[in-house]
Amino acid sequence: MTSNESSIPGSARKWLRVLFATCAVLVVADFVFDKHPHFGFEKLPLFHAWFGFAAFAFIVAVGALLRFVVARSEDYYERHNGSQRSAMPSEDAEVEPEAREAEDHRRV
Amino acid sequence: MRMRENTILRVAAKSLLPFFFLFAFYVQFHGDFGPGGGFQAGVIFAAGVVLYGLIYGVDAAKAVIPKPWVEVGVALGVLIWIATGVATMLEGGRYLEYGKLDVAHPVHGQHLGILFVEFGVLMAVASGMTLIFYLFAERGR
Amino acid sequence: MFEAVPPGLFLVLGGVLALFLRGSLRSAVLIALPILGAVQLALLPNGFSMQWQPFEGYLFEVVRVDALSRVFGYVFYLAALISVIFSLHVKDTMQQSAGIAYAGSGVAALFAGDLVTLFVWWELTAVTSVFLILARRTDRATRTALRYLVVQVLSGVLLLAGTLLHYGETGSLAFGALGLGSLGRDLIFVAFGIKAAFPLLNGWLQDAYPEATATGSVWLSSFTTKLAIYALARGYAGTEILIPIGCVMTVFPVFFAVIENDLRRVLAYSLNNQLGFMVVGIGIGTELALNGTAAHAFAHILYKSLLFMAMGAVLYRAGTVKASELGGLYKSMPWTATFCIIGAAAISAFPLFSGFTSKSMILSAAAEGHHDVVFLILLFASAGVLEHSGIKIPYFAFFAHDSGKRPKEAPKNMLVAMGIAAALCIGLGVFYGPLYALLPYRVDYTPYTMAHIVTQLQLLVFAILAFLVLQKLRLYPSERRATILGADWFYRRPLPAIGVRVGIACAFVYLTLVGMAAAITRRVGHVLRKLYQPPGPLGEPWPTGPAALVAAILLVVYLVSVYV
Amino acid sequence: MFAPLADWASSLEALTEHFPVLVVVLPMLAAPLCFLVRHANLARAIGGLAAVACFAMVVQLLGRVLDEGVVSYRLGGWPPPLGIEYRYDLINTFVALIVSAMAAIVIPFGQNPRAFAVPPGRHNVVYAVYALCAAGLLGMTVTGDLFNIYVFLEISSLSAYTLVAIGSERRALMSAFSYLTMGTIGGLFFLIGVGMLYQMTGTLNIVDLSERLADVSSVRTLSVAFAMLFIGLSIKLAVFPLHQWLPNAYTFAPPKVSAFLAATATKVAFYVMLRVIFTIFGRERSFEQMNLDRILLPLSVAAMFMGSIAAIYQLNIKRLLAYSSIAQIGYMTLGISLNSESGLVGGIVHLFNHAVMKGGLFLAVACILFRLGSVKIEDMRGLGRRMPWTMGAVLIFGLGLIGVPGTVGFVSKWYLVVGAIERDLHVVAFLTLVSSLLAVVYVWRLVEVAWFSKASEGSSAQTVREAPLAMLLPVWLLALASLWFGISTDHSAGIARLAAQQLLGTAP
Repeated sequence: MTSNESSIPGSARKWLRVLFATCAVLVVADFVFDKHPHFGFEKLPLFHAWFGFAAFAFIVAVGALLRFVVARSEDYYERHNGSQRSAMPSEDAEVEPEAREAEDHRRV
Repeated sequence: MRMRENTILRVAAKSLLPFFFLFAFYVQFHGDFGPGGGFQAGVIFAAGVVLYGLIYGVDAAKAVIPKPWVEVGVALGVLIWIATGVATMLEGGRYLEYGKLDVAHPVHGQHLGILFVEFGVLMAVASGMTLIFYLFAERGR
Repeated sequence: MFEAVPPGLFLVLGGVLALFLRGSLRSAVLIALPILGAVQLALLPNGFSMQWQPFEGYLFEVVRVDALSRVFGYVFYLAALISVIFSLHVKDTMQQSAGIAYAGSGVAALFAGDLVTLFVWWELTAVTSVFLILARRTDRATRTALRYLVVQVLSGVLLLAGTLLHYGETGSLAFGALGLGSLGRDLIFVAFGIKAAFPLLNGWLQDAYPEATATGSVWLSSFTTKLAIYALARGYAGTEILIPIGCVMTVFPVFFAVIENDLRRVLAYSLNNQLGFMVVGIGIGTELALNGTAAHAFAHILYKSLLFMAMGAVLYRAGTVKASELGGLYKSMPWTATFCIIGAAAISAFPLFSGFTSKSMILSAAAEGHHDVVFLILLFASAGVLEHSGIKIPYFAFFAHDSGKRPKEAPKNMLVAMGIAAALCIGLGVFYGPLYALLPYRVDYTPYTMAHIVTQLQLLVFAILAFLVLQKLRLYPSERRATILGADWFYRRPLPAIGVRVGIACAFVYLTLVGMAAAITRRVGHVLRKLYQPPGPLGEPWPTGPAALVAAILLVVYLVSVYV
Repeated sequence: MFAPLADWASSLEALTEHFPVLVVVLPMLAAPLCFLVRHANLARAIGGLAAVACFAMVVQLLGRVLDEGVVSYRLGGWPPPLGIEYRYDLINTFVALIVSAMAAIVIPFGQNPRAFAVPPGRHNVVYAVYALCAAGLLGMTVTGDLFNIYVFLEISSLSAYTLVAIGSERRALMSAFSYLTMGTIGGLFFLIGVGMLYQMTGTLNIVDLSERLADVSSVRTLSVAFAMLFIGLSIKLAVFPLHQWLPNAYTFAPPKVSAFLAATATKVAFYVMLRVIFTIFGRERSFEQMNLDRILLPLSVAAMFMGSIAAIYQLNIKRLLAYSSIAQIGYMTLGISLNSESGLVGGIVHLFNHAVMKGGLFLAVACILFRLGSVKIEDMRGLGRRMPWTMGAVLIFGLGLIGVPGTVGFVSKWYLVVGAIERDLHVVAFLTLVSSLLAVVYVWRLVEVAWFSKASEGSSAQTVREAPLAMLLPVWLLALASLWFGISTDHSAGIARLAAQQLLGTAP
């Protein structure tokens, strides 16, 4: 499953335009309004804008790397529970979606 | 019951009985001034009944003083004693404050109170003792 | 009459009562309980105190109402009401009863004026809440529930141990400002820290909340951790070490949330991150910061339960909340999607939403205290919040690629509950006056300055831009089925492994001892039975003769003992 | 038109003056009346009314005592050392409250006709004896005259023997006889003690006696008198090892009688013991000269253990409760022997608490016997499902016996342990806690049988119904009381503390 569809539907296109417009307005606003900066770094032009962009990108990048370290297959804990598991087979690990769905309806 | 045939005992007992009861009442009324009172009198009174029962048989005794009377007597005796105390309270005194029974002559009231109370005690004790005798006598049968 | 009952006790008793009720009467009682509670709280003045002195010299302050506990109290009742409505359709009566009793003990803990009372309710929140996980009735949930209970009870035990040490030191049981510096108070700090999900103590949160039932996690998200925040604010306001702890809490969950597949677990990470903001606020400890913490807790409970409700509705209808199995649900669940987006906007602190009016107080407090690094970290974490809660949750659940699932819209009661929460998220963002009026200290703060709005929007909008760019470049990590190891790994994997070896050794020694003890016990039991079981000499009264003799002997013995 | 009302008010006020004596007179009056009416329900109404009225009067008196201090009433208007005086201070008003409350609970509520050997037409006798017993116990409690105590002791004891003997169990008569023998020996010891004191001082009024004893130098006679009184009362109180009359008496008496006697008779004996030790002889003489703690402390600890262990092995629930009572009496006497204020508070408050718990338990047993027809623990399998309210109450009382926080039992154990620690008797404190664990065992036996085991096939435990409301009501009243006084201790432990201070002479 890839992340997104290459063809963007029309309604989404509209929202994209709104977003870009907002970005533009905010860039202009940055120079119009006084920001009452507390710290030196806040005086940098468009500090919050690029900080937000960078932070987001950084988080996603680190997250992607983190996946190599901490991601395990879905039944990781169940698989390694050893004898305990064989005694009590887990119902929830890899059940048919339909079955689980039905079951969840019953329980939830 | 051989005793019933024993004439001497029967006659002696019968002639003694009035003195039993007389003595009982003597002890009862003497209790106002000296040793004596309802408790002792009651026992003596009951002794008379017991003697009669022993000589003439329990049934004969019961014919004279029926068991239900005795039972009621116990309760009534206690009741009289307590009621006297309550009466003094109703007259505005303390519990058993006999003086209040005759407000005009407290000393007379004292006598009256003691008389009632001792009568109640006599009745309760005499009936109680007789009752115990009856109950024991019944058990043997 | 109201004053005679400690706040929260209504709910606990009502929960028990509800077990015996059925149908609409039960629903009415359940809904009435939190409302009744809130009314009672409104009637109690600040400074109200109810004391219990069971023994000379031990004074327990069972109820103590002041501004700080009051603000938490109201939001707890509000959350309880919303959660009740959300779970009205549930047929499993145990869940609602456990939930309302859990909320009640949480409220009662807020108003505990001494540490022993706090401990009692503290433990009761643990005991009642575990049913919300058990109610899932799967094997996996049962094991999770056990782990959860162990950690929660451990927190309670630490609290009790700390309390006793503290009492030994100072002779006081009062729950006021404690501060670190003695073993007792440090233990209490750790006890609070466990429930507040401090770094490395947070495993239970990500472990347990996603395993609860669809409605259970809504209950869970509101009370336990916020109770801990309250307790920290009461006992450790201004404790410096809380600032770095809070910073770590805000940052680290963010990375884990990016790659987590289970959306309710994403919310659990996000919850942890939000707690970080509050912990930082407590650490700064100024009036503005504490106000911010209280306000943020208030707003947070509402939008976090809104998000958990949205995911609960998805779980209920679609049977899963795995990002990899969802997508495109907005077509058939438009209301849920809308409410979810409102919640997402609130947690991301968009202007006009509740997160904005509360979180910016903490940021301003950091700025006023000239904590520049802290400020940057919080700013960074804000971008992180937007990433996982603002975008990931609604995007993967309701939009993204179409999973083809077309579940029905959520049941009415769920929609009503979500609607109330959503309305409050917007309401508190626009009319923040009443909330500010409730805060423990006088508020002299205006959230809506042009500078605030512009900088906040810049941060958020450009972060969204980053998301779009990354998506376009196909750099955004795709959702993938996986288990993400968190702090719970430590006690789920290595600890049991070590435990097994130690356990075998212990078991050997133990069994030997038990064997010996059992043999001795059997022998003793045999003798006792012979002596005491009715025909035995001590199990039956003696005949009158010997009994009277004993009395005579005792008299002699006593008199002799007096004269000798 | 308001004159009659005013009249009423003033006569009511005049009546209030007589409450101190009416507390005894009313049940005494009710007894012969019950006997005379010869109708069970009428007698029940009379006895019940008298008991309830007594309770109300004692409550009023307690208020007065708390406000004004000692309330004294002179019988016949004679001044105290000469005449008899009814004297209410905190400790005996507190005990009178317990006695009258138990009477008010036990007498009016439905008696089980099967429990009595008396033919159905004569049940009025039962109420007469109840009322007489209550009158005797109340008289013992409130009188300020030592000989009067003896008289009332005999009245209450004789009626208690009758109550035990009236039970329909075959062995009731034998156990009543054994009770009578031991009780008479106890009464005799007491009487000898009283006689010696009279011989030395020439007075029988307790207050007067305590003052005159201060000048008495003949230590030897005094010690013997003390020992006589102490042993005599120990028999009445069933202090280990003088308890032999108790298990059978409680076992074979009708359960309601056991409830009444367990909650009142031993309690009043305990009160008289307190009176003798602390008021007449005084703390100093009792403990320093007579070394009371040297004998009472080991006996108390032994009672705690022997009673509890014996309770564990019993097969009959009434016997179990009877042995548990012996252990609980051990806690009470432990409170005396600790010779400290906290200890004494523990003893006194346990007197109250034990009355509530044991009274309630025996009343619950009455429910069980009524429905199940058996009091064997074996037969109670699975009874929890059939009689949830009864067994639920048993559980609550059981928790109290163990001393779980939130129940009355906890409060008394707390004070006892604190008292022991104050006197540096850490071993005793520890043993007190250990003996609580023994209580866990015998309570658990009941719980396990009632809730965790299945009724055996065909047993009547499978089919019985819950006890009737009239029988459950008093049980639950006491169960709620045992919870209420476990949480709100102002009225139990608070009064006990004041009473202890009064007894020790340390009252502020």
